[in-house]
Amino acid sequence: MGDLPAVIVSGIVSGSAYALLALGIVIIFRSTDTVNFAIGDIGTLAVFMTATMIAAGLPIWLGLIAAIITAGILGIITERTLIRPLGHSRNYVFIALVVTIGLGLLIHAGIFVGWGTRPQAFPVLIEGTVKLFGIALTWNKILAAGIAAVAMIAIAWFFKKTPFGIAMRATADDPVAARMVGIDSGRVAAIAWFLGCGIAAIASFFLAADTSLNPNLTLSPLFRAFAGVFLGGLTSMAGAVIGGFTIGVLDNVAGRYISASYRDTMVFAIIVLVLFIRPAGVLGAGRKERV
Amino acid sequence: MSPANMRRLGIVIAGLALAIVVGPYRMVGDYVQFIVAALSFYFIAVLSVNMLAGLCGIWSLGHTAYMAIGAYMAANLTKMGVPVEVIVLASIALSFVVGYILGLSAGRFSVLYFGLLTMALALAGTEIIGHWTAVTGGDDGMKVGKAITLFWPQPIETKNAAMICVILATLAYLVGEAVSNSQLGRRWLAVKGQRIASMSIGLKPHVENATAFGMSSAIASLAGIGMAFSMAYIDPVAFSLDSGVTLIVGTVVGGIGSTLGAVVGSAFITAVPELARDAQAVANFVYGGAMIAVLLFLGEGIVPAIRRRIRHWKGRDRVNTNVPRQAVDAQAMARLVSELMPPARHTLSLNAVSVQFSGLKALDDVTFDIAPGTAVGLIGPNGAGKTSLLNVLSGFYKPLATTTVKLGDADILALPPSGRAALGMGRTFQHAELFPELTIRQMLLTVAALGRPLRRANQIALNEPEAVAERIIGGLGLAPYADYMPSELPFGVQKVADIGRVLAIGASVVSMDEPFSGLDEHERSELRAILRGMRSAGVSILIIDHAVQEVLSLADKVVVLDFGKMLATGEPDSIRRNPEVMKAYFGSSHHVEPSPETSAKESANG
Amino acid sequence: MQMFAHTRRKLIVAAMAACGALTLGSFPSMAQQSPGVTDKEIKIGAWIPLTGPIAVVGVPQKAGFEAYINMINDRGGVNGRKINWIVEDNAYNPQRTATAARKLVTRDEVLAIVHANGTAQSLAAFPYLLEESKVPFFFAYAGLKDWWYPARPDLYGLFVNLENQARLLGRWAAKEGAKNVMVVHSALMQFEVVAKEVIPGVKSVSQSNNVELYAAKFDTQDYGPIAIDIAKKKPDALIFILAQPDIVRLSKELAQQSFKVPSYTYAPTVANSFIELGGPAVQGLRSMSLTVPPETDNPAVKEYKDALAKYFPNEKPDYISLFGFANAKVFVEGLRRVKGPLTRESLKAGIESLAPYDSGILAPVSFARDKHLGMTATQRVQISGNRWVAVGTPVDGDKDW
Amino acid sequence: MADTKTKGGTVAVAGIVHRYAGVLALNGVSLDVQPGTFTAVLGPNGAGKSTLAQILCGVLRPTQGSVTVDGVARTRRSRRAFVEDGVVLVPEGRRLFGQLTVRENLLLGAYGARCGTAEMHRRLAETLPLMPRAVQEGQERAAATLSGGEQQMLAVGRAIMAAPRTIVLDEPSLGLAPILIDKVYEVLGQLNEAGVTVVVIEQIAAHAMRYAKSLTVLDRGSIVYSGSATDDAAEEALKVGYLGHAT
Repeated sequence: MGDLPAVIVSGIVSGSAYALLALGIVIIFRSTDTVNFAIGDIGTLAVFMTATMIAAGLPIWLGLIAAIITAGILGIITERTLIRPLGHSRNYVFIALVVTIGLGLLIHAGIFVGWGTRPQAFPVLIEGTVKLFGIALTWNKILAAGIAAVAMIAIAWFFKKTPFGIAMRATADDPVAARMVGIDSGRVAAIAWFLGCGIAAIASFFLAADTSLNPNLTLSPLFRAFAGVFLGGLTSMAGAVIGGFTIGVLDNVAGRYISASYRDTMVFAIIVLVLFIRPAGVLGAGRKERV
Repeated sequence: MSPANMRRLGIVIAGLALAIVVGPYRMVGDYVQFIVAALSFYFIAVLSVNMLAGLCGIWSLGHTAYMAIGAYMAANLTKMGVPVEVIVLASIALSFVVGYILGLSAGRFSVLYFGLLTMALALAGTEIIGHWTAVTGGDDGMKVGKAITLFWPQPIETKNAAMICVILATLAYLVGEAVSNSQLGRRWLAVKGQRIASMSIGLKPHVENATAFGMSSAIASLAGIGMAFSMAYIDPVAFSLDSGVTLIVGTVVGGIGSTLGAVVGSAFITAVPELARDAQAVANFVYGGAMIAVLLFLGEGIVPAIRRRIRHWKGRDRVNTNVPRQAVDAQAMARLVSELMPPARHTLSLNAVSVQFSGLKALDDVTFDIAPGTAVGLIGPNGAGKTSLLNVLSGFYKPLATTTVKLGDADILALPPSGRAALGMGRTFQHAELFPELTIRQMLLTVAALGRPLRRANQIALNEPEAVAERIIGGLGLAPYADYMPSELPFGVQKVADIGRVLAIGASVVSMDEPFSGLDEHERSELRAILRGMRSAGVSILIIDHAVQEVLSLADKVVVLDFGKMLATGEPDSIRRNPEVMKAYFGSSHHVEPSPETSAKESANG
Repeated sequence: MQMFAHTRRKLIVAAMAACGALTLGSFPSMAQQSPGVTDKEIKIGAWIPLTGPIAVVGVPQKAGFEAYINMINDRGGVNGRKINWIVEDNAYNPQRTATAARKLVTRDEVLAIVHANGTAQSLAAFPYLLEESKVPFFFAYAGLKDWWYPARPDLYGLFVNLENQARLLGRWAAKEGAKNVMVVHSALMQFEVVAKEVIPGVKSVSQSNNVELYAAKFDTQDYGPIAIDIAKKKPDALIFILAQPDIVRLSKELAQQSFKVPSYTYAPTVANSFIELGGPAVQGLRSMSLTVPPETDNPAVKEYKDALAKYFPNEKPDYISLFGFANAKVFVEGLRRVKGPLTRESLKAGIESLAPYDSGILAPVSFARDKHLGMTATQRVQISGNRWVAVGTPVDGDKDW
Repeated sequence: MADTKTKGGTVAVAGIVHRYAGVLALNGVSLDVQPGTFTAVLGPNGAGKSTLAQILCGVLRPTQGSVTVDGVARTRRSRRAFVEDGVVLVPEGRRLFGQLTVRENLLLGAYGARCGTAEMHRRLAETLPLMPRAVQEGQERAAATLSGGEQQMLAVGRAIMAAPRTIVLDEPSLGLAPILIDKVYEVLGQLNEAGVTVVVIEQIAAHAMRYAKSLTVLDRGSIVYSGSATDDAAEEALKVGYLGHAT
């Protein structure tokens, strides 16, 4: 067990992708009651688009910013054209979920047509590795974790300190009251989708640099992100982030000490247990789900 | 033969004919056999998801797990020489039990959470399949032997397994039709539409959900059996989340709550990949696109949308306003009630009713009786605790331990909400809360069937659900509206139908939550007649209403609540003159320091 | 309700009518010598993963085979018949493969299945294909030992079976001095069966050598903890029985941990695109090639490059498409040698008459009545710079070299 | 933005008919609130009071009829436009953002009225002194942890942050002890004296009647009395509205 610190560090680093996706899921759910299953695909599509720009000569770090903005705009378009027209019928929450599943299928098909299914090599922002607790971590992963941390702090600041961020939290708390106070719900929804999908693009970007750019980039990270979301509770942003990192660590610890072929089993078992025993999430206290 | 039976016979004949066509006489090519087989087992699977979503409002993303139960049972039991018929029974039994247990918890969660939970279970299930190599062949899958049947000397060739699929699909179709047109399906729709109102007629929502989930799971396992025999090879991918999503696509596209919708949906999910074989991305484009388009533009799916259009086009969704509702007078009402229920025999006594929410007493020591056959009015300003009291009576709030509520000798508080109907307790709702997916007639039929034991125990002659429903429809003048959905009816009619529901369950002690709210003058006068009729037939009534004047004119006794305490109780006239009551409603300037304006007013009055 | 009952009956009638129409459509429309054969056309089929994690292999595999077929068709086909190779995407899924087999055999009525992909996948199709329908299956891009020993009536292969490759890898590692060999394999049966064959290979050099099998979930995304684990265990050599993308991910994680020992893997990995994706992390990786390198200067490879450039300009010349091209070439050669009317039986005889046949790309192939695996030799190769370079001479998987 | 301290706004509705899913909630209601007045709208539950409050403030759009703010037609405008016109609602049940802090709740009132950060903090400094101690001292507490009376005051404070010219309160006394109700009305009185038009919608007449100068009684969707709050006719109208005609 001597390498436990190393395994934990490595888990935290891989967990940053799950935490980012989880945060995106929660931001979107809180503001528009939509569990967005297409969030990873939107991020991946944006990275595919920017990969084309990078190949054409765009600097890589600008590529990251372009990916965030592209994904954010895709998010806004999705909310406007697919989610808002659903209105708020009785089964809205579930129908919106099914719509995003449909969107995921569409994006997949689109990437297939546009870029094929063969993985493409994707450049990293910084080459090289660094030693920590006796294990090596690539700068790419460290940077990913660092940018994830910065993004999360920025988002926390945005929601805590800016009037618009407070207005978004207010909308999540009580959308009707928010409207009564004069908060523009359409703008809140748009910004939430922009932020949610934008941070998903950060996750996709670094996942691609880590291995390769392919349409299934976020498939298994997304399930881990959902595990994190369930751990933290669907409505808690801090919970989602902590949940995402926790899953990253658990997954690594399980992979290292239990079995490399039972890792998914472990993750799904955690989801089922949490959903059954504590539907509000282990960390999610307070408000129940809005339905 | 009734039209329903004709239809069933038609389905059986069509199913058998199709089974023969795709059977061993080589009447069609292998490919057609296979498409028919795929269509059949997808139909079964979509039907199972569709039924659950349509009748219970429970969405399962994980029904593939039950398909897996059927499929792996087929693969393993066939190896041991077990005939198909036994496999079918065994997997129905196993899936029902597993589904029932999971279904029990459905009520604990919202639709969304339960959907996600079933998804997580399916993912975990795929993992179990992947690792339980001895039984499932692991991630690589396993070969399925040829089906052995009791009715055929040789094992059935893989390609002829289409026959098995068609027969299973026919069975599933019959079960699906039967459930949605029977008491069972109507009960599920009642629970789905109005959970609280369904408990007031004696239904236990968690049991209904569990039964539905169990049945749906059992049906899904049939799809797995069909799939196993016609594929001859099964592996976990067939039961992955992707497949679960495909079933949801089929359900959404075809339209929920419709057997025919399941046919359309399964045809869609079978045909798209077959037609799109040469263009790999097309299937996903069509799936995703169709799913979104249907949800955005049709909402309820193809078949229900078409039905609604037809109904609208034929004008069946609009009540003919030229036929005025025939008014109900008190005598006729009293006759109706006395035919349906015995007079109340026991006093409902509420003793020291106290309810506390996070330290605040919403009700404090409220004590009064409702003598058999009397009407008691409960009034008080907003926030006085009237709703809390009703919730204690209905079983949704747990009062403090000192509280007792008894009907005769029976301890009401010991019973769950659904147990109170059996004692003859009923309630009506402020917003009628009719079951949105049942017509008035269907609702009354359902409730009348649930009220059977109570009427039998009281030796009421009129007890056939159909007869009871007809009598109520006639007695309450609901005939022109009986075949409409609640949303298509004027609110006044809905409220009368809500009273019909209480009559159908056979309640003789009835709590009424704001019966007068939302009614116009004409409707109010009719409601007065109905209430007078009920009372003169011996029904005990608790009227909780803000329409103080109505309560005062109807009730034998009035209880006034204010800030959770009993402010006054007595006959209407004494209440009308009671200064405490005046103060509660209009305030009194005697105890608080008057503002300048009010002082001026007082001096002007003085 | 009455009305809907009526509608429903109508629908059922319509559905039955549609089935009837399909039935008629599925009867042969004109006289034929054999399924899939007309005067103008020969229909053959395959399933290949064109989507999913193995599409990396499937896409070039299809391109190579199809390039040769297109070239032949443009030259007028074989005996005046054009070849129509119908490829179904099976997404590396056994069940979809079973469906694809049915569709190819019954709707398309192919003469044979040629150059389909996947071991477990093809196994899923065997009951229907070989047992019930007796459709010959040539040159799967896969295969286990028991497919060939003894020979099965309708099954022919060019792919050096994976167990033999594994055994060769074990021997190779041990001969290069490894005492403790670790085999990292996907936790799927088809990988596990192969991985186990490394053991006799390693032991054939010295009984005292150790072999450890290490299972990881197929298509694992995060190999971080696994790499840490392996680095702690410090084996002398690593043998990867994994799919291409998994090897790339694991190698990157191992390189990150600065863990570098001789590493070996089997033929499906050998592709230039693999070097591109793997980058520095896969330098020095040893493997075995079923073909000559695509850089070889000989007429056969030149023909391949021309055809690929013409029909699949986006595909860069690479091992996998070259192997596909060679398979098509061997198959067409067998087809040419058919005597008399073209039937499934005469086609098998044509293939069996190739003894030996030199394609200029593969080691010489030879079939016989009781020898249905046409090739057993492989060329050892190693990544050096941006290409695979040959190591030593071809070795035969059936023998210890 | 108009100077709120000197000029009260007016809001008027005419011929309002409103239906919820076919149920008539308001039937031909017309009401003209004069600038700077203190108006009470009273009536039993189900009379349509809340519906009227929401229509006055643009939260609901009436099925029929017109709404004017300061004499300008506003019937089809969004809720936001009403807030910008200075028409602010304190909704029934307060509807605070319970998970947000007291301070954030207050700030949101100003945010909804589109004001800049500096102005927001200036208003905060002005509004806080009107608030009870728990609100002043517990600015970082979650609003949900306040007591009922403090919450109601906070809801009023949130409305004041929007610099209202007309403030509409829907049952501000609901669930409060009489002493706390007085506190709320005291602040409303101060606001009114500062020129803000106040409309209180109440079921319990007691407190409203002490402050209101004009009174409207609503029963079953129609206005049964409209005029001075201090007439005998007003008292009679109230009794009839609540208890029915004395027999």
